[in-house]
Amino acid sequence: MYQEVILDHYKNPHGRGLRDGDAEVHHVNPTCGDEITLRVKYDGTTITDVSYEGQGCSISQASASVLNDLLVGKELSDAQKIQETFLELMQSKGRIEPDDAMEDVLEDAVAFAGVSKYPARVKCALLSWMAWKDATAQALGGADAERKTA
Amino acid sequence: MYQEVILDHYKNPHGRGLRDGDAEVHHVNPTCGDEITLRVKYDGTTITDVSYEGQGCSISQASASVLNDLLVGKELSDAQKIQETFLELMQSKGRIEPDDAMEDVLEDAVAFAGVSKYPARVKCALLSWMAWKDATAQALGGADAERKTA
Amino acid sequence: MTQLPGLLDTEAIRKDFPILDRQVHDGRKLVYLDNAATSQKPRQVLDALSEYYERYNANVHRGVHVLAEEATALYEGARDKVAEFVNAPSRDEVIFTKNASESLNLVANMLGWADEPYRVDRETEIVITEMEHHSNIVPWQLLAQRTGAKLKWFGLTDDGRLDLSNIDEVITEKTKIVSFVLVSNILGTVNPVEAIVRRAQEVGALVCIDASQAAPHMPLDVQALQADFVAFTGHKMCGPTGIGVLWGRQELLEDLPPFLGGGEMIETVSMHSSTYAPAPHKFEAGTPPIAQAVGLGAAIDYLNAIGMDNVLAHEQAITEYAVRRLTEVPDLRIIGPATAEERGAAISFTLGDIHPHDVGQVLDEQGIAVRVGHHCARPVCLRYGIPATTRASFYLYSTPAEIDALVEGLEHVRNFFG
Amino acid sequence: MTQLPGLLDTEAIRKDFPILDRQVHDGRKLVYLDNAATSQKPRQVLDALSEYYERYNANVHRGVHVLAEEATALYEGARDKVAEFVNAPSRDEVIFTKNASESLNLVANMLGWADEPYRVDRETEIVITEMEHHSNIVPWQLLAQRTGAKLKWFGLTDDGRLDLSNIDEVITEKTKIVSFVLVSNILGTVNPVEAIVRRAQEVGALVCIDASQAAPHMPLDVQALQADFVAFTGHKMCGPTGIGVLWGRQELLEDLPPFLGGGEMIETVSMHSSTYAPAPHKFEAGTPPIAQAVGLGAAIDYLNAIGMDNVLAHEQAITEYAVRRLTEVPDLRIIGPATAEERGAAISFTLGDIHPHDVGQVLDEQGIAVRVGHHCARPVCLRYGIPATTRASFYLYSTPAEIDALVEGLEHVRNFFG
Ligand SMILES: Cc1ncc(COP(=O)(O)O)c(C=O)c1O
Ligand SMILES: Cc1ncc(COP(=O)(O)O)c(C=O)c1O
Repeated sequence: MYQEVILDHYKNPHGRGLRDGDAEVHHVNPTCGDEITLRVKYDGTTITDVSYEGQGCSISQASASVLNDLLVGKELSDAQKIQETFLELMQSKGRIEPDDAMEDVLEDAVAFAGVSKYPARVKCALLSWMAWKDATAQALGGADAERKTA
Repeated sequence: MYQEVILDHYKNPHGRGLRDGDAEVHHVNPTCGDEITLRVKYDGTTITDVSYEGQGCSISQASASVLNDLLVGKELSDAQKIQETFLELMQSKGRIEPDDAMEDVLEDAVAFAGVSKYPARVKCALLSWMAWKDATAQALGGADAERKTA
Repeated sequence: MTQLPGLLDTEAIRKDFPILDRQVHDGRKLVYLDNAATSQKPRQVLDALSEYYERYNANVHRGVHVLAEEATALYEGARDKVAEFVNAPSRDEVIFTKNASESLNLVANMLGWADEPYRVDRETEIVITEMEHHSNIVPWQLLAQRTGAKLKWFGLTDDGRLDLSNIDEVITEKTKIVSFVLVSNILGTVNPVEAIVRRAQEVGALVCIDASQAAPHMPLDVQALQADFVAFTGHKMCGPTGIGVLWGRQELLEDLPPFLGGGEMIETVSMHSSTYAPAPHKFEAGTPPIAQAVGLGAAIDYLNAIGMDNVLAHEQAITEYAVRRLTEVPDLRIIGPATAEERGAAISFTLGDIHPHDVGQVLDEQGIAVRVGHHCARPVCLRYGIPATTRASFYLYSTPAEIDALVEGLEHVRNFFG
Repeated sequence: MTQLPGLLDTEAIRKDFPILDRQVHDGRKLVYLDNAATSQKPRQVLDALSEYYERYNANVHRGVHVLAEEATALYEGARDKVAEFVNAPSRDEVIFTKNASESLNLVANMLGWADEPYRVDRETEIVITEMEHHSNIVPWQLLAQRTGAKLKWFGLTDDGRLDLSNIDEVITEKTKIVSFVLVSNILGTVNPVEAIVRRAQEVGALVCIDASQAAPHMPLDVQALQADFVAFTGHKMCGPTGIGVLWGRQELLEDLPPFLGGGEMIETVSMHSSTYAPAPHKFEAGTPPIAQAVGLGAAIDYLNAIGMDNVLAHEQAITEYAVRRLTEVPDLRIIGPATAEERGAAISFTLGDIHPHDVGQVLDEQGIAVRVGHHCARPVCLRYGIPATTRASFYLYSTPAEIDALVEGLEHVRNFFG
């Protein structure tokens, strides 16, 4: 499950650190204590920055770094599609073998396919993505702004 | 376990019916609903009567009949010895094979030896004996007069 | 051999149950007619237990090692099987307990500690029936004592059915919860759920159904029942001892407070306060009965392979035959419905004035296992003015020949004490 | 192979545990170091379970047929074994529950519903410690919330021991109950029972001891402990899941009210009121975990045959070796006592800033099963400012070679994330 790509992102996280943003959320994974504080900055519906600080396992840290890579600069609707595809992959219990189409969408994030076989770790991989979704809802004014990652 | 002697006492109980007494108790066996109302009559420390009414299985009914046979006319101290011997036999889990000495004390009551192998039935056999002990304590003024058969 | 329409292939089925080969009292074949107390277990369930312990055993949840992942998958897989078995809308509505009694106590305690609108307190009423198992009486008596709520109940008709004639006085606007048995373990009566649920819904009361004697014997559909809680127990349905189930409606489980506190049921704990995991985990404190859940899952697989409709048809045929044959025994009085309509596979009776203990003991000497006593439903004995009953109860492996043996055995009992 | 004084013949013992032969991740030998979460089960226990179900299975108590008598004798025989194992003055002081969590909740609820002098209410205080398992925290938090009592606790020293310096302020005349762990499942600390019990007795408080991590690993003598209640759990001591024990002093069990209501725990029931059976039955509502009690009895036979003194000596040798070897691993910090004195066979540690999840996962890939997380003792992690730990925990079948494998595995983890 520890693909080279994941280890690289873990050791050299992209975009780490808290910068100016439109909304900030703090999410924790109560079963293992992983934590993330994440801010989003929008220009209209374009994501201009996702900045974050956190502690946790390599999976949760690398996942935040990949998220930053993938989402910054994207239109909200594209980002949502990426997020949904990643969620689908992570909930697949190892049953999805990413194809080219999926790789086009997820890029480095396909490396997490192996993690989906480990139910205890799926939440780690999703932590930053859930935080991003939540922060976006707050920034742009949406529904479930209050929800924590269960 | 159903010795002829037991069946005889069940079908033709000795001394059944409530007569005049110095004390009356009512005991129930909550696990099976066996009940007995029992009175004792003393002349000093001589048992002049044990009368009873009740409902229950053949074992509890026959045991009351045997008790009446054995105890009426006895001195309290002799009766207590009989009661203790019977208790010992019933708690033996089938491990006591009554010898002549025991038979001298218990007479017909040795027929209950087989019952001691059946934990669920031991309480039936003891119901009237516990009631007698309790009634005696009340009649002659003793300790645990209030206790019910557990 | 007696052939009845609807019978299962008991010859094949009995091969799955090692204990049914047992001989008792020096070579008598065991005739096991005490299924309402507990059922026997098929090889398939015993194998699932052994396999669990020999290959997968680990504590569940939170583990990152192989065994922990596998044990968790097996345990949660058992929850899926139970959810499907009772047609639950969501697997998260299935709570594992240690037995039906704990399930029923769980409901009573949730309501005792709940906030409005669920809270049971001195202004409110609890409704049960006179034919409940002690496990569906005592928890409500305790709750009533401890909260000041009033406990009310439906009485029984002479032929062993619920007397619902005064339903509007029994279930009122003050009623918070109506808890009743789907199939009585002593009378065999199958109760009219719909009439009770309709009235409960009218007044906004919750409904809890004790399905301990239903789940083993007939298809169970919690959505069709329209109840809020349904409780049952594993050991009566081919499963191991030590496992019970409470199904509850999701929004209720979300709103209601926890009962037992401890590991596994928390979200986060500090010395000052704790928050709780979502249901079902909120109600499963401590290491759950893991192997037992897995065993129950295997029991459900076993029952599904036969088909619950077929189990029901078999038992109806057996029960009808048993009612017919027992009615022929002189001095025998059935306590409960005297026909096979709307009744389950447990038949209680008295035999003249021979005490049930004696009936049971003499049957036992012939290898026939029945239960005698008040069957944890003493108010029923009080209602019918009897100290106890003898109860024969059947399951998917029961045969007409066993009924015949029972009837012969009863003749012997009559001669013996005659 | 490393030879240490006091080691058991693990080669022979391991043959009794089928799962220890298992291979994981394509042919890696399983190194099971998650014994504080749950132990593995010897063949003897699995055989006892199968034999119970294949020959004796019936519901216990009240039955007059052979199987019911035999099942009852086996179940009650298991109670005798437990009573002897913990040196209980009376077998009637042994209550079977489903796990240690239920045992602890039982104590909390008995005290919440008790009359004076036991009653916990807003005038009174409850004392626990900062190193408790959630199962010995949450029940008391719930009790405190529901009664208004004040919850207090002992803190921890930097080296992982109880800070009893303020014992006279923590345990006061208002204290009704002091509940604490004998051996911590996260720190491994063995706590000084005597000092705490002495102070509790001074103020007339009851004492409840959570012996979940003690009963499996050392001789346990409830009389020597001088506690009022002792709780432990079967699955950590070679027994099945689904069975726990609460030992309680007889006069307390007589005086205190029941918790769960239902079948088996009653003396007599009418619709209007019920009376309760004497202890232990008063606290055992419903069909008990019969097979699981029998299995626990077999586990106790197994442990007794080896001898609890010998189990203790083995684990002390293993723990000493493990502490020594682990201390050699760079960046490894033991959370808890850093020596083998007064500590049990569970060792928690951190490894640089590599997250425990990653440590556990990479060890797992090598076949080594450890537990990672807060081990249901989150306040300990808060106290030491860490999100989680990695925990290796040993049992009577653990070998020095397994410690060596762990240490090698940790080297690999360091290189992997280095
Ligand atoms: C110290 C301690 N107390 C209580 C428990 C709870 O035991 P169970 O989960 O079996 O209820 C555990 C184990 O998880 C423990 O280690
Ligand atoms: C109708 C009914 N309810 C509840 C129970 C209690 O089940 P358990 O003893 O498994 O808790 C039983 C069985 O004993 C029962 O027959």
